Amino acid sequence: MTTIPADTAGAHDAHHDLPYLARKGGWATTVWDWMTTIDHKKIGVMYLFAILIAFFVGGVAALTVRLELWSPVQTVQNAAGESVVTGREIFSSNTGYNKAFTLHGAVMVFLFIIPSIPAALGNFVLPLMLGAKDVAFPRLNLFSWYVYVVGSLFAVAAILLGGVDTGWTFYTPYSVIAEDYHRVIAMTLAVFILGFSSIFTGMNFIVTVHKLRAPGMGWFDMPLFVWGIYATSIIQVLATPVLGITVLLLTIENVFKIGIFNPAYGGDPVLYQHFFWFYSHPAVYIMILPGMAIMSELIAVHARKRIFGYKFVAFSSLGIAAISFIVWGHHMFTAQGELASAIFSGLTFLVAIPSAIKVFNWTATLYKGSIAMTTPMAYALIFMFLFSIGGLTGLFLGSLSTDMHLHDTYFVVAHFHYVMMGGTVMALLGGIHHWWPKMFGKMYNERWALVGAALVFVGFNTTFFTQFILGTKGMPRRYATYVPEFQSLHQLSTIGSMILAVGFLVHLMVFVMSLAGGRKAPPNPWGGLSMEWETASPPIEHNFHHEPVVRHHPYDFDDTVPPQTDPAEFPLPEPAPAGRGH
Amino acid sequence: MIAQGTGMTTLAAEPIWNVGKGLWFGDDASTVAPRVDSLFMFIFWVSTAFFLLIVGLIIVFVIRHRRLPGVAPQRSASHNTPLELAWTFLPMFFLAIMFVWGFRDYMYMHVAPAQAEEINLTARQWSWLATYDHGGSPTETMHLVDLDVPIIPVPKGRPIKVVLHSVDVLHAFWVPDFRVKIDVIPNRYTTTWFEATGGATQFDENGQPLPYTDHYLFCAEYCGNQHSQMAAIIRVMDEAAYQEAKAAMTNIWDGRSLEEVGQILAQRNGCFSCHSADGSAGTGPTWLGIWGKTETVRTRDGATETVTIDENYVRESIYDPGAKIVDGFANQMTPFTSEQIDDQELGAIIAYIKSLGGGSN
Amino acid sequence: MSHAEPHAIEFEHGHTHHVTSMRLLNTILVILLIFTGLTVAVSRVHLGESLNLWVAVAIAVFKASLVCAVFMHLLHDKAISSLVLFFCVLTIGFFFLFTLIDMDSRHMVDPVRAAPIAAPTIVEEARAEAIAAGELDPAAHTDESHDEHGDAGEH
Amino acid sequence: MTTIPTTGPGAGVQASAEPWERYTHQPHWRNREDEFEGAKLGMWLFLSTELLLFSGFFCAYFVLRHFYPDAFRGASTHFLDWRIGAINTAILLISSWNVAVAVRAAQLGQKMILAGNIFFASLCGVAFLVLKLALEYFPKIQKGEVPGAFFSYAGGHGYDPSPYDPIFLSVYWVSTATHGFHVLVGVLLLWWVGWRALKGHFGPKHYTAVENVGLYWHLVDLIWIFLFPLLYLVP
Repeated sequence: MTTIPADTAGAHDAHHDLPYLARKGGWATTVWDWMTTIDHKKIGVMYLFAILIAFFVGGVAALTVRLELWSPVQTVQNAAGESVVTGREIFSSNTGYNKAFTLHGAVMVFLFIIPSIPAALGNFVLPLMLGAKDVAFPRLNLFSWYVYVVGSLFAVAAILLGGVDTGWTFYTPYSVIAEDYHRVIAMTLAVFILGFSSIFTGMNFIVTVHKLRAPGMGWFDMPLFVWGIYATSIIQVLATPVLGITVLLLTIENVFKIGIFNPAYGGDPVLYQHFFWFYSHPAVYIMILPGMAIMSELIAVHARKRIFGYKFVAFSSLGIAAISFIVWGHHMFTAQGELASAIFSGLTFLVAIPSAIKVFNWTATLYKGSIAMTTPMAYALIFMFLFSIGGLTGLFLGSLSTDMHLHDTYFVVAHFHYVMMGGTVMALLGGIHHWWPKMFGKMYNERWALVGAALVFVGFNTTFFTQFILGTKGMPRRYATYVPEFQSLHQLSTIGSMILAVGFLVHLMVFVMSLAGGRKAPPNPWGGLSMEWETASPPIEHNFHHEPVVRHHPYDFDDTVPPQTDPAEFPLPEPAPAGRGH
Repeated sequence: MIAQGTGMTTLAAEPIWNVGKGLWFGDDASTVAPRVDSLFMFIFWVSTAFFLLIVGLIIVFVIRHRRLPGVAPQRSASHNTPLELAWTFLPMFFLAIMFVWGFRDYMYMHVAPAQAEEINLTARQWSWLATYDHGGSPTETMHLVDLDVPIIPVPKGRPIKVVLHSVDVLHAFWVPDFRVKIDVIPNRYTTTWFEATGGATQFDENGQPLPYTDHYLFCAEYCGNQHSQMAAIIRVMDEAAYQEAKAAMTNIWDGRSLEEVGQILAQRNGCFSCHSADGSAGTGPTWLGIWGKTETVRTRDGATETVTIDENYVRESIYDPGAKIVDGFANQMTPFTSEQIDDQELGAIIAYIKSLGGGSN
Repeated sequence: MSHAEPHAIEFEHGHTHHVTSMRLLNTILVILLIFTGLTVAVSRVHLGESLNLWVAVAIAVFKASLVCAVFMHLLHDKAISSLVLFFCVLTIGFFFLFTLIDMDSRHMVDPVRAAPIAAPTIVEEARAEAIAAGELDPAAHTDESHDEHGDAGEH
Repeated sequence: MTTIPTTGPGAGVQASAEPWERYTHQPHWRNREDEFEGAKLGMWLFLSTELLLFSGFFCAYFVLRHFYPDAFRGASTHFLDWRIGAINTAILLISSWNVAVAVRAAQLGQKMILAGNIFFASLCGVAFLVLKLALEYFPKIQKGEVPGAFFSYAGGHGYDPSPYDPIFLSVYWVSTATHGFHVLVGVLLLWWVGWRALKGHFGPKHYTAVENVGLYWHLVDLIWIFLFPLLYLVP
């Protein structure tokens, strides 16, 4: 393949050698520059701020939900013999609670987790890792950010109009017979629009990976982060359109009162569930695969060890992506026919295999490593702990007879929080700390970040492990009130959520302190080998002064001095005895 | 609140992996429950073993191979194909066991024995209406949290097939103590079955053993505003008591006044999940003192009218609730058909509402 | 314009792009039109509920493959384009297959679970309501007053 | 997607040359071939999302037809005129051929043949929409042959509408309306390409937009190839 030297564009590019964060003039000019930028790094940073705002909104809703569940509702007779409702904490009716959990679910899923790692960190890191100047379609990239913003505005509109109480799954017929259907329409349109943002990002990354790898970078020279994001993008492109048509049909059902899903007009409500989960199960992997992708980077760099079984890890990403399309029915074991349930249950167990492969390989990578207890490494370990629980509890839900008991209980709630939050959010936090010096050119306070990580770990387990027990003992999900037997476990869970919130606030403080007065970051603080560490921190506008050429494997820690580091800080092992190289 | 049970039923030859079951499960009160629990505990111990293995290795590695300044890491193999193939295929063995075991018990849950007695269960927002083979429905209720819920008697030691149907949105039938769950769908029937064993003995407030055991029936599929109040009690009793309870349902008109029958019917049809009889606020207007009141209502085309709450209005509001909605309330009620509440029953309900007092009439 | 039929053009640095011949394009168009006629003709013949459907789908798949292969250049394109289409179709296949398996197997264990039971009476009710509210005038919507193509597709 | 740079290495070509001869590539690509292939891969990915979007309609169609075969047969024969569908199929097939010829013309540098075929194809698209609106949508709305609760067709000519008819009409309306929207977008894209073709933007060295808009137009055709027999020809 022919390559054109990086300086083709000529001398007028000199200002592109400045850090991408450099201001372009006055306040207004800078804002305009950011709003119209097609630089993948700036778009990544804009996504990062957008998803953090969404996380805050969703988090507040979650805390509200937990506070409401501090006590069951009880009516007692007061002295005058009247019935009095006691124990209601926040909401005067169930509807308030129902809206809060719907808001929490919808915001966290559609506005936060799905765009979080691919759109924010992926946008920033992926082209750098490939040695590319930008993503394949930079303008489409900016457009997808605006699509995200417009979609979010629809969601905000739905909230401001009074909120939606359908649950984030919008199950028919409840979502098509509600009297407040105009808000449901606003919310489903938001999901529809956000889907396009997701599709565009996915398309962009696939083409970038195919066409913009640095010269000399074969498929198996790519960092595993790129493999993970690539697999994610495939799912985004192939699954999201079905969500699009689902919510579009839902909107049409609400507006024109037609009958595809609504049984009152001859439709089939279970058909809606097939449509919905055909997207939303793969979407689970849109959420977790990027987390796994980050994990491989964190483990390898902070343990200074080549990822054990690189190809197994790479192919397991594709394997997960492929299998994710044919297991959606395990969300419907209580609703669908026996034959379909049996098929889906069998296929569901298959998806456990590639996930297990990844965990085993990460564990093996730690062997004989040089493990630094940095915050990214701490989050990698937290991820392995929590994701293992999340993954293993999936077995209870994939198995038909146990799922009949556990379906739609707090066991499910705990399971997917262990995967989504214990997996994806922990990986995201680790990834943000890992690339923070690269993104903003500042170091953060390691000690306080570790305190935050410890609080998050303790708070998370307190919040969600109790919910496994609540579920098996008989607590259904989405209950505003509950029988008093469950109160103590619910209270424990609520206390945990408070600890969790404090942990996140500590992290927020660490980030703000870093931006305000952090030590200037070296180009390669962790001794990483992938290409993003070869450029400055923060990177220059065009990423690299000269088009980089691949000279070593991204995980070849045994034989490569990390670029731009002091060799004394990252000593290499003894040279391999002759004939024993890899 | 259901009386607390004590102790576990003694089961012959518990499998070894059932150790620790008490942490996870409450009572088991059906023939399928021990099967589900047994698989659950099997998966639990297999998972725990894998989990401890991984976490143990991680802890050992993190301590032994921690980074020391100036110390170079050791070399190690970049891959080991036999090892990787082993941990790819070894888990499949356990997964296959779980799948087959789960599928076997799932089919057991779904194929009702031919001699099973059928109970029809109709779900609506937000109540359960059980109809027995003789056409009767439960009349007894129990106060649960903030609502009176029906008590559905079932016999001990005999299979019961439940045929479920919803008149509005999705619901799910779940009896945690039976480990039985099935979705209730508006456009088709679903079925499940159980054979109640009763589980541990329950006691009344004075510590006396009860002749029956009570088990929660929850709606497990989110169905709207009062999803969490959509509950019932399944009461497991011996055959004689069951037959007696069934017989008591047959003619609710015998020996009862019109108002009393109306109250039973209102309870049965789930009216009280939205309309209180004591003046407290709900999804719908309270019935206390409503009779004869003049209310401002919204008609379907958005106009505002005033109506007097009389027989005509009540009748219309049962068969076509959306026609005139009292101001300040949402149109959330699913209409009843004249098969669900016939003229005679309507008269009883009207009599009951009248009896709750109000202005004129 | 030359009458020579080039099979390829040079795009850049030795990369050539295939040029489809006019003869092939014309042939494909004719085949497509013929098969459109054929699918209409077949639908006139009653082969039974599912067979008619399968034949119609098969003809449509054949026509679609021609469009993809020639008009959309998959025949001479890089393999990746065909691969994208292949995975897309595969995904759709799984979507249809499993959904239809569920829809057509509910009755297997218990026949009572089979068919949709709720006749869409609400359509009738909604119409009655709309008529009562004066939004609809059923008399104005019969073929007696609008007679353009009411019998168009009959038999 | 693409711009014509006024500076850079491509500017060295003589001033009389057509814009396509001066085109190089956007700065983040390594060469024109990569850019062309990348754009086409992106387009194919987008097309696959479109196919998946429409697959929802087809899935709903198969499921509902499985539930209500008689209603589908009755409603299809009574409410839809296969002749309009067949004419529209032919129109789209011919326009697809035009677009394929246009790509060929772009490759061979035949500017007027390129523009002519593009505009003819867009006219076909307009004809498709006009036929659809004038002969199907408007009369149907007038007669109340609309889906769901607004269905108010009271029958005639010996046809007694069944309560299941609106289900077929639901599928018909949502799928053809979505398809019609795609035709509309396609027509606008064809105009954009035709206008740029007239300005000389496309030739053997640069015809990315012709190729990609062409692919999109073929996809619109492809979907109609399936919609026509399934909706209009239920025996």
